[in-house]
Amino acid sequence: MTDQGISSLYQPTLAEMVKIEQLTEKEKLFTLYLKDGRDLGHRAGQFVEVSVFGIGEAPISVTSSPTRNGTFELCVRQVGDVTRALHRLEPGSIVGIRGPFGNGFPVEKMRGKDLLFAPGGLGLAPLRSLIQQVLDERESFGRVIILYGARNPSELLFRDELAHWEARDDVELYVTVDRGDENWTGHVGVITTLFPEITINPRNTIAVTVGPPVMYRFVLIELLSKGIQDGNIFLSLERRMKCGLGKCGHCQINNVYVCQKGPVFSYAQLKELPEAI
Amino acid sequence: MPLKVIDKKNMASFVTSLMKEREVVGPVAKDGKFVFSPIDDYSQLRLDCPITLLPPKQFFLPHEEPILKYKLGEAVRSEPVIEAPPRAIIGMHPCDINATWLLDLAFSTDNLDTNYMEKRKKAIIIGLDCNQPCDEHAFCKSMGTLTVEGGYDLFLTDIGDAYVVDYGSPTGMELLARHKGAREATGADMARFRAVQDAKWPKFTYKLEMSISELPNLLGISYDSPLWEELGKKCLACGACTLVCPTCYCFDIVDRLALNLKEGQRLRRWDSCQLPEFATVAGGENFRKARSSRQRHRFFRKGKYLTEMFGKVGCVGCGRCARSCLVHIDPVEVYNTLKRTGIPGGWAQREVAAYQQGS
Amino acid sequence: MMKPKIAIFDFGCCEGCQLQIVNLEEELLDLIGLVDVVSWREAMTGHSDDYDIAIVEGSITREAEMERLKGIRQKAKVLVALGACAHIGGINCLKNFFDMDEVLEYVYGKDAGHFDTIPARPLSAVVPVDYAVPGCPIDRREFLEVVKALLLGKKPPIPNYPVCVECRAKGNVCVFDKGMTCLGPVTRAGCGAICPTYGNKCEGCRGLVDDPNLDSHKEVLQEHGLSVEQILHSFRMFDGYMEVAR
Amino acid sequence: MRDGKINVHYVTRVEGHGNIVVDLKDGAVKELRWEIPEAPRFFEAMVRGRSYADAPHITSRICGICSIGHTIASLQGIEAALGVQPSEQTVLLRKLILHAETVQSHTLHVFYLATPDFLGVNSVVPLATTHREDLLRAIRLHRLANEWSDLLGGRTTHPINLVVNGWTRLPAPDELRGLRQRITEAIPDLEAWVGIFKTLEIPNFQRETEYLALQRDDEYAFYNGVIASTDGGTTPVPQYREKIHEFVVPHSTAKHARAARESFMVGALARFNNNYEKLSPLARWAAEEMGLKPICYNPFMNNVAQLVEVAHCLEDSMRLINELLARGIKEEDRSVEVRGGTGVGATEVPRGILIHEYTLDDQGTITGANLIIPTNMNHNNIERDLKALVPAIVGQSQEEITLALEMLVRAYDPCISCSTHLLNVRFA
Ligand SMILES: Cc1cc2nc3c(=O)[nH]c(=O)nc-3n(C[C@H](O)[C@H](O)[C@H](O)COP(=O)(O)OP(=O)(O)OC[C@H]3O[C@@H](n4cnc5c(N)ncnc54)[C@H](O)[C@@H]3O)c2cc1C
Ligand code: SF4
Ligand code: SF4
Ligand code: SF4
Repeated sequence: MTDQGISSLYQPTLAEMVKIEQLTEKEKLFTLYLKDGRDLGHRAGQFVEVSVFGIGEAPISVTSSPTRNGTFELCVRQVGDVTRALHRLEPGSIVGIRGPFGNGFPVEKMRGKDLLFAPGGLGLAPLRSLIQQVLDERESFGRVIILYGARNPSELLFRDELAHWEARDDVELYVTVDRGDENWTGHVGVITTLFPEITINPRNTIAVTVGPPVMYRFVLIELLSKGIQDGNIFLSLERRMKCGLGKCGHCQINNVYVCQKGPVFSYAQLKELPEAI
Repeated sequence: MPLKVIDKKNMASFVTSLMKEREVVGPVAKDGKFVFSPIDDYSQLRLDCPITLLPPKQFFLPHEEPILKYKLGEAVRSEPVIEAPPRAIIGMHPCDINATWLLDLAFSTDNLDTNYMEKRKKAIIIGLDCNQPCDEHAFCKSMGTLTVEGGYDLFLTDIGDAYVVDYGSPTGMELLARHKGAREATGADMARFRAVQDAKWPKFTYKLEMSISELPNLLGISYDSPLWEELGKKCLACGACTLVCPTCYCFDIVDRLALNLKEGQRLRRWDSCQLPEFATVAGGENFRKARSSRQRHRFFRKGKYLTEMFGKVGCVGCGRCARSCLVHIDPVEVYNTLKRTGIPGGWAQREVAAYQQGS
Repeated sequence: MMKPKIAIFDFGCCEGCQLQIVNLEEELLDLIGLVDVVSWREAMTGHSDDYDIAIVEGSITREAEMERLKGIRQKAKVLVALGACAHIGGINCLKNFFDMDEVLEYVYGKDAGHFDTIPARPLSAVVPVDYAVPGCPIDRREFLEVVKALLLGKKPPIPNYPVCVECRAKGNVCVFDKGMTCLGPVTRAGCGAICPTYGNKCEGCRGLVDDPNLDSHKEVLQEHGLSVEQILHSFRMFDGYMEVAR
Repeated sequence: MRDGKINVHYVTRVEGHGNIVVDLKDGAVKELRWEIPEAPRFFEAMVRGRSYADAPHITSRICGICSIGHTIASLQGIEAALGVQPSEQTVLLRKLILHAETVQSHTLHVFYLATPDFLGVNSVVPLATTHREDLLRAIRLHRLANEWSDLLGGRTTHPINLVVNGWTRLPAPDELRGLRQRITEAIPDLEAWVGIFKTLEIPNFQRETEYLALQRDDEYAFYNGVIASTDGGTTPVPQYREKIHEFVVPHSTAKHARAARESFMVGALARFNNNYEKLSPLARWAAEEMGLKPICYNPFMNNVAQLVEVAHCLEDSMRLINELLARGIKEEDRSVEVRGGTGVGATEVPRGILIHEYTLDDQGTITGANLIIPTNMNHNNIERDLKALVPAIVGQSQEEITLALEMLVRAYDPCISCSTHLLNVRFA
């Protein structure tokens, strides 16, 4: 609120870092809570605008499940000003949070269906919120297949959780790396090389893939060739974003503001948006 | 309430009385051209101005404005900044009034942007009709923006030695009622008013070779037109077209710390989809790297996207972009070229033709 | 926060950019509270070789200067080029279009033998440069923003769009409309389009943007009456070290 | 210290690089050199082939401190070559911005670079704690001068809008009125510093020499005039070669000069000695307060003369502004008819007479240039002053001697960057 009592959409809520965990060389996992005592109240696949005051704001997906309240988690790769500044913070630091923004994954549509998740690299961060929710409400979904690809073993995120999923017999987890190292005994190859290993029922499967733009082109081909319908394939898109409110124009793809109508889109929608991928 | 009239000799007192209660902004001369600027004396006001270099959007969406201030340290504090002084903007032409209307929609639909809306709410808009085209670049008549249906508080028409004044809001009505210099229009005034209006319309020409309702579809089928490549070759990516555009409102947000590194501001400032890094994300991926794709985006926004979002045309035909483009990219020419080189009749008729051929 | 140690050096130049730092007045005092200036010949006596950030003004115009610059580079963690001379070679490169011996003789006559000179070049032609504060002279505000960014671990906010952006946003009358020609459409912004704002053309002192549309700009210049020769001369004023001026 | 070498490698707190080399033997000076190793930049050679219109903007880059002076001398030289008479308004405004530079440069030098010597510290920074109020007054004056040139020329250094035969942007009357107001408010700051200088101990060292400065009948000459000498006689600017002779010395990339005697001095003290009568009342008051009287042969008093000139410039600027406002500011035609020819311009910049000479061909392309920079004219005098000073202080410690020599050099306020852009003797 300003002195005149006018509220502003650009005013962040303060949040405190309670835990910071180094996941890989470039990624850290931050656990936060809102200082005003509210729950973030997000849906899986939504994002927040995180402020490091004095440096700037960046859109970051909430990586924790909506089903787990109190705190929330952000997994951040250090690439530029804001993300580097986040990496310099210590527990107890204060940041600003606006949001949650965006549509999130269509969880209701997924209930009762087999799910095929194909995250690449940092794409696991947004998908993890959905995977956690699905596992927390395991009984209302069919098969859960996860195909996860990273560039090399040291870039694999959430290793403990991967091990946990691996151990569950109601999750089919396949992990691959583009290039292995001396200790790596698992699958080697880009993520698309995992697809021949699985068979699915295309009529009853919803697929979600999140990763860098180059990956989408190839993963889509695999998903389509498995017979999954355009409307049942979902992607989460990254764009430059400043406001998160559908105003600043940066995230626009053709006539769609990603922060409003996205970041999650079905492939059927994207076919109408030639600028998308 | 019948139309009122303010004689030109009474305009000074009208404007001066407005200046007592609020900042008054209007066209003033600059280097042989005109700009909207706050005035401190009626004599600076140039209501005879054909068109200003920049549109009046800067008074609602300033080139750079603080939106947040904060203090760092033990107890981080931040609070929004909204600067909205009471203002009157006088001398806005129909194109700019229509454009402002579109901006109002953009900043109030879905998420209400109080930084814009507060400034807008505290502004009185006094429009002024164009009795002839400002210059050869104007194509407002084609865009349907030579007339206004609303979006103003008062609207003036120059009938020689007086202005006929229409009101478009209770604020305007009240303002008019308060001003002693405003008198009832006489029969003679009304006759002149009608004569001015009758004479005006033919002085403007239709420049688009299509109706504007056709524009979104024309663009829809022109996504892959070779024209975009041509524009990309010429375009300097200097952003002039979007900066001077009354309906462009994209912005950037940056933080600026004071030199003590303890307190700072978050600012928003104009940005432009024509600049190379507008759509660049971390990792270096640029979703609109080619100048051609940026030019296309601009014309799609003006001619299609904004219309689809807000139901109002995104280009008001003021011609500012064409006037300021050093390589002569002109929307009239762009749309007409698409029309001429595209499939005759546009999308719908192509469908019909295809159907008739039985394919 | 540890105060970073800053050293300021100069090579062949007019020292106008250092002067802009002095011209920060009160803000210079604030700045000195945030950093530790350990060497600055123009403003203080005393010198130390222990510094984190070297701010270097001027272009390299003599053999011996290359070694001196390499020494600075070795000691500094961050090297900032200050001003057009250091950043792009600047005005000094005008002499590169003459024969060096001839230039020496023209200026020193029969005594030319006492002196040496090589074609002028920016720092980056000799050592890696981390950041540049462009301009002839630099803009004081921008200099402060760059220093703040370095203190905060941010990328210094030097724009990568042309001067026209700032010029149009200011509501200036374009100097092309006044019968002049301008390098604004291809020159890096950040100066606030100060030259057109003061009624003159942009002379390109801040160097080119990353991806200038030079072909199209040249057509514009020609359309406004410049010959190919005159176009070259326009770019040589400050951008003489670059491809575009040759 | 009666034997040994002193080698000041880079005198600090001056503009540009200069070294002092002294070799003492039995208390006598065996060798003394004032060396200029600064990289030469060859402006005279560089302007050849460029359009006449480019000269002011190129030569402005000779020196960051007196860029306005270079611009003006260059404009005068070009205008003389083209046979153009700039309007009265143009000249009044040029005089006004030249005053801004004089105040800018003198305050910078007196307050930031020289005062630390008199107060026994190594830079202006410690004064922020010990003499905060005085320093803030100094900063206010310096900032006024900067904002004054910002207002008129677009920025403090390398002015933008001064062009041949006019200005590309004129100040608005309101801006001029605001400036006048600020100048009025600055006078107490100047008076306070006159009070401070009154109490400082300025070394008493005298060496008789010749002083050259521009002179006019109607005002204390800055913008233009004839070359006057304290030894008597005047020389019209175009005949400057008859008065000023330059020569190369091996230890310096800057040239040396002499006139009638073996060396001469230009700058604030030279102007003061030649033109005392024309100073404004405030300036005369300041001179009297600080005990400066013509003809003064003590080079250390150059700092005091600079402060006197600051007073003059402030007061004279109010006169200029009043005149400009009374005439009204008008847009004027700047067009010129291009023709070939040679022209000389001379103006008083903070450090003395600055001369720009150009030859143009019929298309207005520069074919030759000759620039004579005031610090060059002083180098010879500096070296001779140093030689004269050493025997008087030879009984002191090496540090004390070094400091005294450095202070002497700094008193001249040498602008070494400027002076390494030499003339060509063989004028094309
Ligand atoms: C919906 C959404 C969700 C996201 N979720 C996550 C997430 O969960 N985790 C995560 O780590 N990231 C996520 N991102 C990406 C994240 O927002 C960016 O990495 C972040 O904004 C970078 O900000 P920064 O200030 O650190 O980098 P910046 O300093 O803005 O830039 C970083 C790098 O990007 C490039 N770059 C940026 N701006 C420019 C420019 N103007 N010109 C050229 N290059 C430029 C440069 O290479 C630069 O080094 C998400 C993005 C979106 C849109
Ligand atoms: S860039 Fe210009 S102002 Fe800076 S030092 Fe070089 S010549 Fe002087
Ligand atoms: S004056 Fe120069 S910088 Fe300004 S808009 Fe015109 S071309 Fe661009
Ligand atoms: S407008 Fe051009 S020449 Fe002037 S300061 Fe800016 S970049 Fe330099």
